[in-house]
Amino acid sequence: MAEVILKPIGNFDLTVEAEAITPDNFAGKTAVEIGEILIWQAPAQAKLSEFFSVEGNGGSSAEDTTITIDGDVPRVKRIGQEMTAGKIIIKGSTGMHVGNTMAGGEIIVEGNAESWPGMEMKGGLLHIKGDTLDHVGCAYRGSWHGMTGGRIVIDGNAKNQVGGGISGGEIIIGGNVDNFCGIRMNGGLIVVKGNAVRTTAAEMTGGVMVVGGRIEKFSPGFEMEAVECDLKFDDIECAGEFMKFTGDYAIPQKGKGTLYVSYENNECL
Amino acid sequence: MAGTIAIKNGYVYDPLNEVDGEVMDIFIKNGKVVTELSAAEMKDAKEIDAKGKTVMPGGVDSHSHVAGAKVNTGRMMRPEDHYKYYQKKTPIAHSGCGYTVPSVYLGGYEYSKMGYTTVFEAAVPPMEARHTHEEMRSIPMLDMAGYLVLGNNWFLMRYLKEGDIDKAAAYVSWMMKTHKTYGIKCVNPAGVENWGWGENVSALDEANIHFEVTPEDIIKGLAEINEQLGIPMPMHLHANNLGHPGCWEITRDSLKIPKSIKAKPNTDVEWAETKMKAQRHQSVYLTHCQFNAFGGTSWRDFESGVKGITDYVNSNDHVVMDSGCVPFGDATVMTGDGPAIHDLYQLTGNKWSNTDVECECGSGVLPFTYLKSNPIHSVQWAMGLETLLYVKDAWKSIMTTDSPNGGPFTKYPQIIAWLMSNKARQDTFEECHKWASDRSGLASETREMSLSEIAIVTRANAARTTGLAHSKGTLAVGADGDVAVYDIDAKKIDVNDYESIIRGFQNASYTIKGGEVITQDGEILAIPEKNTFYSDIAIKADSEKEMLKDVKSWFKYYTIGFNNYPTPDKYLANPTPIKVNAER
Amino acid sequence: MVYKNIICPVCGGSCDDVQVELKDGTIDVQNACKMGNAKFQEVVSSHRLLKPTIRENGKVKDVSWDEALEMSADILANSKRPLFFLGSETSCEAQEVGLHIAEYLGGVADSNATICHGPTVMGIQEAGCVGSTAGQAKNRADMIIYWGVNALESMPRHMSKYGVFPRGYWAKKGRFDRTMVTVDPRKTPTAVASDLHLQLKPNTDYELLSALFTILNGKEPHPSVEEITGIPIPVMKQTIEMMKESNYVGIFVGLGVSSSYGKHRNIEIALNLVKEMNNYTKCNLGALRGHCNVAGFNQLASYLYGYPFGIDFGKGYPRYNPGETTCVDVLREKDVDAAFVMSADLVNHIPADAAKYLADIPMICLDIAPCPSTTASDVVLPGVIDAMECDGTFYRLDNVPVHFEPFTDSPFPETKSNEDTLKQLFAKVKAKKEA
Amino acid sequence: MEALLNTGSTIDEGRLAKGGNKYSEDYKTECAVCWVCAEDFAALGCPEKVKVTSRDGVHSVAVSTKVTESVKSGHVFIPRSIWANVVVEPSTFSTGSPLYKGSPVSVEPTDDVVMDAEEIVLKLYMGEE
Repeated sequence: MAEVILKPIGNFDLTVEAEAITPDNFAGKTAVEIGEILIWQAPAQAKLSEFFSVEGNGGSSAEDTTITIDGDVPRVKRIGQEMTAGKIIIKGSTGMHVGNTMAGGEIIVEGNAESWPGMEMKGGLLHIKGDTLDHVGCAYRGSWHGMTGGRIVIDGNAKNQVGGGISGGEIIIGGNVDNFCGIRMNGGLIVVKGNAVRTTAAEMTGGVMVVGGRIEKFSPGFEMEAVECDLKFDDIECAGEFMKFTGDYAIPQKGKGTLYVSYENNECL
Repeated sequence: MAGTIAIKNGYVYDPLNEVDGEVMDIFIKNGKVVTELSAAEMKDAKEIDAKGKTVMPGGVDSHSHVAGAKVNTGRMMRPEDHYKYYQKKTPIAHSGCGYTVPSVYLGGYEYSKMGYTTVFEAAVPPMEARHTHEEMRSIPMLDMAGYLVLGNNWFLMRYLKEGDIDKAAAYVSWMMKTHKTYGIKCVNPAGVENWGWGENVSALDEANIHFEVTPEDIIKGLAEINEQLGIPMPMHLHANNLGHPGCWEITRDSLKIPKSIKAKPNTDVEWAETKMKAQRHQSVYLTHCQFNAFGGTSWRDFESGVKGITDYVNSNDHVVMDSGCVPFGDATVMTGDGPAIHDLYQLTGNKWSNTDVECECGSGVLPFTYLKSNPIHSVQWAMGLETLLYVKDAWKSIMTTDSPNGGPFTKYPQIIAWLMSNKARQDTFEECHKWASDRSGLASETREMSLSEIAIVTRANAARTTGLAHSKGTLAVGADGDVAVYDIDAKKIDVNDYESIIRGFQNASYTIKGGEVITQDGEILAIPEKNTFYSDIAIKADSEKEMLKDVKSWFKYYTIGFNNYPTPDKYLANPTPIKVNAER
Repeated sequence: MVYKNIICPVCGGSCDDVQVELKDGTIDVQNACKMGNAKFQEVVSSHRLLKPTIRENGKVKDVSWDEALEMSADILANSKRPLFFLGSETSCEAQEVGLHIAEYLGGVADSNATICHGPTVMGIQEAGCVGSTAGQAKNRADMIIYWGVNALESMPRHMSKYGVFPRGYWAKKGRFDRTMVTVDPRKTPTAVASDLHLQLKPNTDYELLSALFTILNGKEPHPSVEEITGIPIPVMKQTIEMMKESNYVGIFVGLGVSSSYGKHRNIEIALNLVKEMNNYTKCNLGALRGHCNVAGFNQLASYLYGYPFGIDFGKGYPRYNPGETTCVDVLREKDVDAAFVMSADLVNHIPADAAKYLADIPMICLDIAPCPSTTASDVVLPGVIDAMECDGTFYRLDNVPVHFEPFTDSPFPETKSNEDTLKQLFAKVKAKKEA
Repeated sequence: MEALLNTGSTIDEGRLAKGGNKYSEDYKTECAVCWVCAEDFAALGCPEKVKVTSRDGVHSVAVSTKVTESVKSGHVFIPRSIWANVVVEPSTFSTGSPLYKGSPVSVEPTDDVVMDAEEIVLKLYMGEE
């Protein structure tokens, strides 16, 4: 597999939009050709080589191409947007929209990622080892259709609107979430291993959500059905006792979603 | 010389002038069609070689939702409609976005690229007329006008209840001037006022709450007023019960109401030298027939009811209608018929916006996607085409999608292909739900429209119906120099290769406005001046004075003052009054 | 000279019945509220900004209009990514030119909506909005709910002109024909004037609305909602019953809903509840818009470019993503390098981190009176007062546009209006860019 | 004391702001004020002035106190103004709109001077001393 190493060298005083950084785009190109690819900073387009040193050629296809970003790029947005195959490793933190609408392949972010990772993702794996902010795997503004496939794994915490409108695929959050995790969820799976602040699974109409920690303020439109033990969703296991709720009943469509909440951490419910 | 051009050797389709595909040259001088250009003029003129191409008058859309409060509600509430569909700015053109509800600049450009040069905004709520005009002013490339929504107006309902048709007419003439609008739009008469209480009406003889007038009273009253005043176009009717299974019957019965009213357009304009009579003779213009032609009694036995309406249209001459075709895909449903959109909300649970306008009317907006896999939608697709193919005389019909209700106007080329090619229709039957063939008659309809008929339903008849054929929808001498040149070889056309029809109509080789090339092969070359038409109706000063006394005394129910109610000229791009002589 | 039917350029109420009498150096105002009257006094006030100024080496000095416009154009033309904050206290006509400049330069354009009812508009984008023009409630409503809004102090004439007191066609007895409910964590004057005050805990609007919706759907809300919101479930049930039994329910929302924790989702569920309530009775929702033309920017930006605020023209076409393309965020993230602020005291209204960065970068401010934003600016262009000194368009709270006419002229020979000023600025920017 | 800060209009805040009097003493008197309930006021030791600090501890502002029945314990109110906005949470949760309602802050008694609006701009935002 061919590896292209990008090292940030440019001036990132204004954020940069680098949706061109994908294995699909790099495949079949030499290091020099990759350096010629245009990316955006504000209304100006500039060569990738003005922002990154480029080492190594792209592979013969996207599958054969790995891109390593060797450093922190918190002000670079849209890395891996629409990628279909291959691999991107970011050895630091990255900006908004990483893996936006990705359809295949793999992105690993070793640091943190800003908001909108994996927006409307269709397939592949997006793994963020640190924390992220809002709208993980979420639908764009006004749309009720978020992530449809693939998997997003966040080892740290996420903030608001995780998995908004998700209808397929899985989101696994190792840490905590804030507001509206699983808002308008209609399919797929969200597992939060840590705590949630409030409005968990609000407006849910389908799919399954699991909260392993404590929910500070419970969503009012859910009804308890049963208690279940040791949940298993293919390769994802959630050990312990869970209260099974259905809802959300505070939505015109009437909820047919399932919300599992750790019994141990939420006895007051 | 500005606005001077020669379009040579094209196959010309100018139905109002009885030109049917003959190879001709079209000359335009100072923006108007002329018989010829002198040698000296030719030297300065731009010359276009249209050999092997189809030449038509600029397209005229007589019913489209492109400007105003509810269209903008659609834009505002649908970022998901815009983010993937956009256009970048160029040195002369603005940027824009939006697929079913494009922003104003983009909308103008897209119409122009298809060879359209005149568009009517289908619904202007009086109190929101300033807004509608503000948007129309910003829409580039197109001459425009708007229809004033009057079918549930308190003042009118009160006059009609009292039987005072003269005052009602005076009110309409004042309102047209006050809000610089062009024709009368009647939406779900009597029903929208009931929607102010969350109700509707469902029969022509059902009086509404409080005002106690029936749909029949309003349709009859407005049609009479329309002809008493001599408004350029017939009353524009969106019939009751729209979108309900079985509504075709009330639609047909509504069309019967103005049968005895004689069309009397009475405008003071110079007429282009067309061979055909370019004045309308109908007293009612039914809009988006498809949505008003539902058969069956429920969604289970839903079927096309189009034939019931087209049979009536075929045997009567006082009706003209547009189709409201459904080309499948994304749409945004928007109408002045608030309760109809509430019904759609109940069916779909989608996002839904509604704006009731005090003392006047209302509106609703809802995103909608027509799917080939959906049985109802598939029948609606077939019905839209039936409304055009079943009407024997193309001069009784106009092609629309009720944009963006059935789908965006950018789908017109696709609809033209279905009208011209039975193969295109049969191929679509293969892809869509079988209800399309089981519940409509379209599958066995073999008619294929000619280019001349397409020219009638996409420009000539839209212009004639709206009373604008003195200058639009024809290339007769004296007409406006608005021309579309399509890369379609009329003599070699193979309708089975319908993709080439779609391509041909999608991006006109040239769109010419006032004798100036404004788009070429989909690229914007110039932003022309544009006109906004409205009916300037002269009535007796005394009648107006009497009427205004009432209006002022009832104005306390508004939240805007009488003095701040009108739409000033500044909101119009080149305000162009069409003089109407009601007094004569 | 007495002028009637003047439109007030203060809040979104756009009262159009103001009467002014201009005498020598004084102005007498009838029908306006306290805020309106104060603004009309600006025409003759002593603190009015009358000369353009620039800041040079920390010192502020008067300059000619031409110099000020030149320097403004320099700042904008040399900026890689300028922010245009096209404030709501001016006309759509001026805002339109501002949008055109932003598009031309590939900048970011935003307005007060973003820090006001932006989340309301975002809620509409998720749910749609079932509403009406203001007169519907006036003529029909027998139940009025003020949710998260202190109408008496933020839009002082709302209750008397539109909401509660006016005698309507059916609501003939005004206040006596209506039940008034206020939902607010504070016991505001509006709450005090109501028949029922639901004093919920801050940041629990979503939970309360969600519980009301659950009740409307015939289900029992989870009991924890009482502790979360501080409102007993029986009171929630009573509220839903009151709504269902009314003939017409008018709900007015304020920043308490859209600016508390939950933001646009609070509005979304309120709108969802309203939509569903229409299966039982007539129910409409509207926002009380604070600034005179804040609704106008939403309308204008939507029709010109497809999005209601927070538009990024960086890639040559409009893009919109609140949190990324909105004023507070691009300032907090230091993602713009110059700013043009028109008819809005932005420095006053944004959190410290954003205000500090705004004060750091080159900034042009167009305004009528000294304020934190003019203090922090590098160039100050004096503003013309809309609806008093020039004509133009505002959209009032219910998105109905009003055309206003002036009763006096611009005090500046150099400009007729803010629209005029911006057109002059645009010409200079173009000349510099295309040189 | 930890509290949730509500900001919003008051009629006189509106009158003074719309009248272009943001640099007046009246404006400071109206707006540089933290409203607290009697219970919290007592718990704070009945201070004339309090220092309100943002959640992240980075920004703080001194304002006068006012005892009111309109807010409940644990909640404070400052009229919409530059004083309030110094301590309002700047995160917008990806909405563009800061937390003007229900922002977490801490409130403690102080002897710091209450700055006027211009001083805040010059000292806190423009870094002049």
